[in-house]
Amino acid sequence: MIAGAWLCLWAPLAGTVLILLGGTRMPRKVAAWVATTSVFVAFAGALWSFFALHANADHHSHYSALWTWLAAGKFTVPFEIVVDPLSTFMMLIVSGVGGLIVLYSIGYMDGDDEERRYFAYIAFFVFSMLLLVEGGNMLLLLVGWGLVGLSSYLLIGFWHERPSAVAAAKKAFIMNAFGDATFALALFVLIAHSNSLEFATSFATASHLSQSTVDLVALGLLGGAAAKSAQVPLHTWLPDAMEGPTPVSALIHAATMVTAGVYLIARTHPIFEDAPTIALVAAGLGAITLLMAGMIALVQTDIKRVIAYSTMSQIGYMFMAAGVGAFSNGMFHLMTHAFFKALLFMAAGLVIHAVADEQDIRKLRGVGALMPFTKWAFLIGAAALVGIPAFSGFFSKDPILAADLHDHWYGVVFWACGLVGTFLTGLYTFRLYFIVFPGEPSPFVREHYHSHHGREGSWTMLVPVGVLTVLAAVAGWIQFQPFWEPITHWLSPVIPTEPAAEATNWDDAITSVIAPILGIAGIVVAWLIYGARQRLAVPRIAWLQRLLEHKFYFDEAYDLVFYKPAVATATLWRRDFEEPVVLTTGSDLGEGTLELGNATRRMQNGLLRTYVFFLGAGMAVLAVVFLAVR
Amino acid sequence: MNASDLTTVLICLPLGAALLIWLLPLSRFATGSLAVLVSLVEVALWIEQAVRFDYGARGLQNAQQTAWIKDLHVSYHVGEYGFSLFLVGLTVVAMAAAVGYGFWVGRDRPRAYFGLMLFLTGATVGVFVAQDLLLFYAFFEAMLIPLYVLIGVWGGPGRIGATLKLLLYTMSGSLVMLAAIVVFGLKYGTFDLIASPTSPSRWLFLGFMLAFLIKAPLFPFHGWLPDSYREAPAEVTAVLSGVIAKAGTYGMLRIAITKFPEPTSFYRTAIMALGAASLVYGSMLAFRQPGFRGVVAYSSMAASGLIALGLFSGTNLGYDGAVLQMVAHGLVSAALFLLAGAVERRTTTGEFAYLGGMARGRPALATLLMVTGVIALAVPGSASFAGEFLILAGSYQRAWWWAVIGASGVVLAAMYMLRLISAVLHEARGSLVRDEAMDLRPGELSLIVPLVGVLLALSFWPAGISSHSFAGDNPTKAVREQFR
Amino acid sequence: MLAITAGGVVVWIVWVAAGFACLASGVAVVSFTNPFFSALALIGNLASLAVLYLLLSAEFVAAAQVLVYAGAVMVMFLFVIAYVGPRREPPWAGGPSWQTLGAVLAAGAIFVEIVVVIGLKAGGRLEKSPDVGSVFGSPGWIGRLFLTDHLLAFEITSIVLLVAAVGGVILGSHTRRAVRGEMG
Amino acid sequence: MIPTPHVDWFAISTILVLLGASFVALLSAVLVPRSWRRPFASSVAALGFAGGIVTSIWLYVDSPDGQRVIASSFYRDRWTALAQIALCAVGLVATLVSVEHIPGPGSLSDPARRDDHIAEFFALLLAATSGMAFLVGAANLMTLFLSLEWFSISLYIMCAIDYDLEGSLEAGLKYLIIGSFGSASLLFGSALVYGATNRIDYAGIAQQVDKLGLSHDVLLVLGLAMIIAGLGFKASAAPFHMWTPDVYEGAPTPVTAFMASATKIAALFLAVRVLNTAFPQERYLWTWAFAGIAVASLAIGNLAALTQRNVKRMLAYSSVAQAGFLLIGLSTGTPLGARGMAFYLLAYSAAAFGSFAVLAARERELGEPVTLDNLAGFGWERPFLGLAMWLFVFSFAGLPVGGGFVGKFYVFSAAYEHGWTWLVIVGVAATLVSLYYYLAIVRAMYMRQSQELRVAPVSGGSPPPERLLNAAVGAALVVSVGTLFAVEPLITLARHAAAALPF
Amino acid sequence: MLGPGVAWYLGIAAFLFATGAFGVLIRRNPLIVLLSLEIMLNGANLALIAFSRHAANGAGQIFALGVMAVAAAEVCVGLGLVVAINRRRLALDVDEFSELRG
Repeated sequence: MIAGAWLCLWAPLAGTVLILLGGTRMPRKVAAWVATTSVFVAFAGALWSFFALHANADHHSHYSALWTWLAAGKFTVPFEIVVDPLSTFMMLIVSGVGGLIVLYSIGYMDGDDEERRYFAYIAFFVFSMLLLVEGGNMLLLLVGWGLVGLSSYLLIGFWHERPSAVAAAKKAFIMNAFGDATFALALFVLIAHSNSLEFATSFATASHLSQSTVDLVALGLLGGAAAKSAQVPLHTWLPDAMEGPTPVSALIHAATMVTAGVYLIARTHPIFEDAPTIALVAAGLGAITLLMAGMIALVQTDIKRVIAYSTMSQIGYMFMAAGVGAFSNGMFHLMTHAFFKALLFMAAGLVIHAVADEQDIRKLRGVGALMPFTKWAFLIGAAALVGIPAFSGFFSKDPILAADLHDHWYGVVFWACGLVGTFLTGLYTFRLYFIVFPGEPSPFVREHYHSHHGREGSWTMLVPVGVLTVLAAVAGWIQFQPFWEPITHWLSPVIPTEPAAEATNWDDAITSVIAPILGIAGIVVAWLIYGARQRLAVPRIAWLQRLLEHKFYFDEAYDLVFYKPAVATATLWRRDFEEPVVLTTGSDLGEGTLELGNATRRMQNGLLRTYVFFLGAGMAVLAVVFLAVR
Repeated sequence: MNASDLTTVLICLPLGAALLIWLLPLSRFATGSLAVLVSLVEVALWIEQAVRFDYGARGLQNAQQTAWIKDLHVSYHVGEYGFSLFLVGLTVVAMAAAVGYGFWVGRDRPRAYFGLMLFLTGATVGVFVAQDLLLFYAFFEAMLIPLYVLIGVWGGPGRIGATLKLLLYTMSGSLVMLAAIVVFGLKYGTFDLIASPTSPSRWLFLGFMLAFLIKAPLFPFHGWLPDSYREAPAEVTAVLSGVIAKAGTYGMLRIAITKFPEPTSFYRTAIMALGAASLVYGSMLAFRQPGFRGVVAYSSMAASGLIALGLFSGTNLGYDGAVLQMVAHGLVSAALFLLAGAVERRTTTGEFAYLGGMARGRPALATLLMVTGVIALAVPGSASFAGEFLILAGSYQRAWWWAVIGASGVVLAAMYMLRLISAVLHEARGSLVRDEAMDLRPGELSLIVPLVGVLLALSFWPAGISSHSFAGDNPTKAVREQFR
Repeated sequence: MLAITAGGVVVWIVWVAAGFACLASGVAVVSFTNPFFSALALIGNLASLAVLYLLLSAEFVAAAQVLVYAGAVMVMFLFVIAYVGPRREPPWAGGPSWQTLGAVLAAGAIFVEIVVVIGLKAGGRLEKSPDVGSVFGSPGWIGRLFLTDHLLAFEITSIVLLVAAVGGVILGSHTRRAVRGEMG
Repeated sequence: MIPTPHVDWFAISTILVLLGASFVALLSAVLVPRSWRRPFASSVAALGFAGGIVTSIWLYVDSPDGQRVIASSFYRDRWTALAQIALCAVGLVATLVSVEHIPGPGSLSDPARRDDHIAEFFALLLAATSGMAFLVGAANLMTLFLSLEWFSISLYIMCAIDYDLEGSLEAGLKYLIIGSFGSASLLFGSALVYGATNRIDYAGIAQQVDKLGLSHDVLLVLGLAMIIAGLGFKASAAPFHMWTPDVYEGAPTPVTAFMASATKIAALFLAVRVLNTAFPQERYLWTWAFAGIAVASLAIGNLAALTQRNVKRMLAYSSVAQAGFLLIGLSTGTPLGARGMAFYLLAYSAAAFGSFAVLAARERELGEPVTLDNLAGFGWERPFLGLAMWLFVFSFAGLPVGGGFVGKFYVFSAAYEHGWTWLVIVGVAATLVSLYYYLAIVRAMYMRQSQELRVAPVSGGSPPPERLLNAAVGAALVVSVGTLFAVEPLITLARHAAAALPF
Repeated sequence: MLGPGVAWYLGIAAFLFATGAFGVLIRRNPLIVLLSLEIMLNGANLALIAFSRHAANGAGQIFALGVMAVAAAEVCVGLGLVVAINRRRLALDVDEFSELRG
């Protein structure tokens, strides 16, 4: 199994290197296929290690180190990977969905003159993501963590002539850098106390630490998780990240990277269990995020941004789950979400690709008439997202709410938030659907729509969409609490659900009744407002609208609190300290000395008698002194 | 020839070659290729040494000692420890790249130019292997002589002022050090770094530190830095920030900390504060610099601050991280300045206002600058990340706030480095970026790619340095034993 | 002892006369406006000094003083002054005023110091000098010294004079040369 | 029958050789036809100096334990011999330079008359050197004074040898008058010392002071003060230095080079001997006095040099500053200080001579005084001379390319060993200041393009071939750089030489 | 010895020396400056001879004779210079010689 895992890790990197070395000599198509194959090879490796691990269920985590990556005195960090249910689970999702999306991008990126670079990046991303999930100790986890941030930066800014894209990329990277920093600080604490970053030892140490210390560690980790998963208050980068190519949004900012935060919490759950307060903070953040994102999504007019906000809110659900200790539920939702959110993005991508890269939903009206396949795929994805029974979202979202319900009073609050979120989900998702797909195509669409040889897109694009459609529809049936829970069982050795989060049948039942109803209610409202014949007008609440359009003024706040002051300080230091003080002090001293020199030279006035005078005077003084001190 | 002779050869070969080049009336091409050859031989010799080196053993290796001034117990005493070996490696590699660059660019007055570059190589190697205070000082000063002329003759328009600043600043530090050396040597009856005992004198400690603080440089002793880095020819700046500046931090480790344990602990907080200040201040100013070189210049000041932070944290992690960071940052800034030179040659400017959009159609430049840049901002997984991580982990063990400040430095690094990258490569094409401005030529690639290659290799195996710098990888113990 | 011999009185009178002449002529040399007169005053000065030397029982030196100095050197002086032509120059003129003041101070300081020192000393051993035989200071005695104890000094003196002569020849030798533009 | 003292001819052989050569050269002025005078006289001088070197080396080897000879008025010991070696070497290179550079550029209207006084010049050069060679061995105040005048008078004349140039005349006149004033004070000081102790020989003075308990006796102390003034004048140390820049600037450059190096050697070797031999009881006084004088020289010399444009003058001031460094060694009054100073003198005199020689070359090329402005591009036009100048000034500055580095290190060590850390600090600060103008010279030579020259070289770009001058500069360069490496042997020489002194 | 003690002679010597120095300091005519130097030397000579008398040894007198020779030499060179100056039609005024300064 280890071999499989290593294969899974190295294959994408090999792809990257190959493309880099090939450079411009390598034809674009070849580069594309190299990347795709490499990722599918990774998927094969993932499957291999999955089945191997499945075969011997006796002990569940296998570590394998190749060399000592970093060492200082007693503190050593091997370059090692871990193969256990959790990592294999993630490996499958990452490489599987990743493979599909890379395949999809072959068609999507076709014709872009920097195609090679794109595929190199994306293969590199898959490598980093796999390193993240396979990393056998905290530091390698952090390394993968940072590298996915890097590749996300690279891919967001892929169209580097667009200032907005570059800005978005920088924003994403810097926010994640902040996350990395807090993450690292958490690690420093662990090193200071255990001089090791092995998972086991770290967790063992954490349990012995003082409450405040372990809280600190957990907080650091949470900071990293929140930044990576775009949770409030570190979420503002995600919507902007939509500047990147759509497959990138699908892969990185929907399916895999952004969910890494959930993985991190799950992976380091012993620490969070030792720091219950912080765990609750995580859940709370999730709750706030899912509401906030849902509301903001309501007023977005960019098709991708709507989906991006929905991603935020879905990850909010996962955080809630992880926060209260229902880790496996969180992971399950992570999986289904990966399917249907990727699906949604790629469907949207089909539309965008077909309609001259237009993303404004108000222009895209009635595109469904021209793209039925896309329409249906999107519809199914939307249904799964909203959690219509029998669709995957239904099976994965409701248990999270149920798990909340059985917790203390705040559990009920979370539960309520989750339900409201479901309503919002229905509302914004189908607002999007009703605006874009049904009805007569708008003149803009008619004008700009161009089909790909009479099809809605090249087969490389359609096939992945099809596959994901199927998955989005049926993948949920894998696990149906409380009746059958293979995933929970599979993961339980690594991330056992906390007893507090064990949902009773009653919880499941009531949630499973209420949540779909609310979701459908949302859909209905959406239909009433945005449907073909609009029965309801959009409620006009000016302040609320402004609030939502400004996304609760987070960007403005950051600009005001961090960016502007930083720039101001830097400028101030430069203008008022560096240049006048540091850079000139030396030369000022020099000037002074030179003046002294001139004064000395004036003494040398060329008059012989002056010289003699100095000689005589010197002698006299010397004599006086001698006679005085003799 | 045994490894001990190699140490001397590493010093004398370039000096001799310099003399030869000055004397022989060779053609431009012959001169250049001879210089390149010599610097490559240096690299080869170093590899030979690195292979033979016993990383587990305690004490000095490849040592040689001959009397120089008997009646004051001064001797020509050279030798290597793990960390000095790596710094020597850094020197020869970076110098080779720099010499190659000079050859590629075709500097005028080749004989003088290459002679001085080789002289600089020898002197710098000498600094890292000298085991006698006066010898150390001699090499420490000898580095300045070629630098002065290299910058003053082949530098930019403001070179005169820059060289003057450079010399007067650094000399004011090192002359104080000379006084300290005299006092130290006569007080303890020997100038030998191994034989001499530790000293409790705080004044002497400060005397030494001043020189190193200016050389590194640390805030607020960096007045010379911006001008010199801006005016010097690209490859000289590369060496200056990549290698020469490391002499300062090396001195802190080899002399200040080792020979003055009590003063070190007394002034620890103060100097760590300086380090932190340099880190934050340098990063902030780098963030507002209008040009390529300005950013890298202040960023290397920040790096020096970080290294000082690690060294004076006095922890295993700190020491190892500091050494690793010295090497990594040396290579990074060398590569970055060479790239800056490449950009300047194509656009006649380093000002961001006129740059931009160079990535389009220049894949090699884009890739190399991007890779170096992200390594420079210590993206996790890179060698410089490993160094920073160790340093901050070490300084956390001293007190948590050091680590916090350091971490903030990491974020700032991301800010200014990304600003640089996108200002040069991305967004709309700058007014001075012409279409015919070419991608990196093979000549330049053959210089920069090796540097980046070494960096990537280090990124895959930072332990190669961090765990081989000190005997038994126990820095604190080694320092306590004064590397005996 | 109070017994003052006639010789003592004579010596005293001579000393006072010579000393006064000496001082006066010295001052005169410095303060005459005309170098010619200064030179003459110097001759007087040298003569009076010769007298003092005699009183100090240094006959040979006194003789040499008169011959070498008053004879040779001063003649040379007068020749040059005649050659150059006497130019009048008021002693106190020229130069920054502080300079004159400084001059007075410096010279005064030297003088005072020496006198003070001698005064201090006079309290000690200086006022009583041993008696010396009549041979003391006689030419023969000097010559013997020159050939024994101070042989080397004697030789050097001649070399110094030779060098000076060469110098005089080089500098004074009258060659017609076009005066050329300044340098330096 | 007069019992003449036994004369140890070997002890004064160097002096005699030089004098002999001097006389031959002098005779050649009248016996040898003009066209042959220059080659003849110069080769005589060269031979004389070479002979002097040989004899003085021999003397060094042959007199391990010092004694006084010839009616105990001359020291035959290694201190004398070492100084004589150095002096003769300087004389030799001075000869080489003078062959092509006396008379200086612009001094003569018609080249036909260039050889007028050349023979006399070499005679004087030899005479001056032999006077110095005597001075360093003088054993009593009389021989001291006489030999001092001996070489001073020669120097007065040599300064004024280009008497068609007002500068040269002015230099001669100033040097003569101030010099006479200085030696007059030295003389009066000697008189006072003689009066205090009834003796004029150094050793005797010390004995008397011991015997009669005269330490801190007023006459003695006053005499000492005046003698120190006289010596300080010769070593051109502040505040007795005022003549130095003017005379150095006005004098023909080869003479300047000779004075800058030889006079310092003579004066300082003498000073060390006389102070330690005759006034050991007053050590407290004169150590502090010289410490003060050293500080003054460092301050004034360096500061005044900072803003000079005229390079010759700048180097003159730098020699004042260097005197300050040398006096640090002297002022400690310890063996370490003495040998440190001796070593530093070797390095210094090489660099000083060399730098002035290079200036001579440039002056001739330009036909006008060398300034920082018209030095532009020199380093590239005359690579060898440029490199040499570069190394000389960096050696002055104490950078590790010449013996100046080790010399400074030595005198600082001596100062610290004497317990004067403050003096080390002062020296360090002075070095820093000095750096500014030394760098200015290098900057002018290399970093300014010759297009910036205000005046184009008279000799149309292609400089005259100056093999002898190059040889001299080369020799100076070898010594200047060699002293950085061959410290041990030289210090051993110096130590043995200093062993002759009563410490 | 007859007459006043050595101290009185020394007084005169000191006065001469100081007077000479004073002359050198204030006079501008090189000839008179040279004369003043002569006076200084004579002052020293007187001191030497007085001390020689006091010490009853001849060193002082020999010294004095040497000094006379030296004085003659200096005068010789000095006058040579004066002549040369005069031949250059330059003013016989030491203050005029301030080309070299600064």
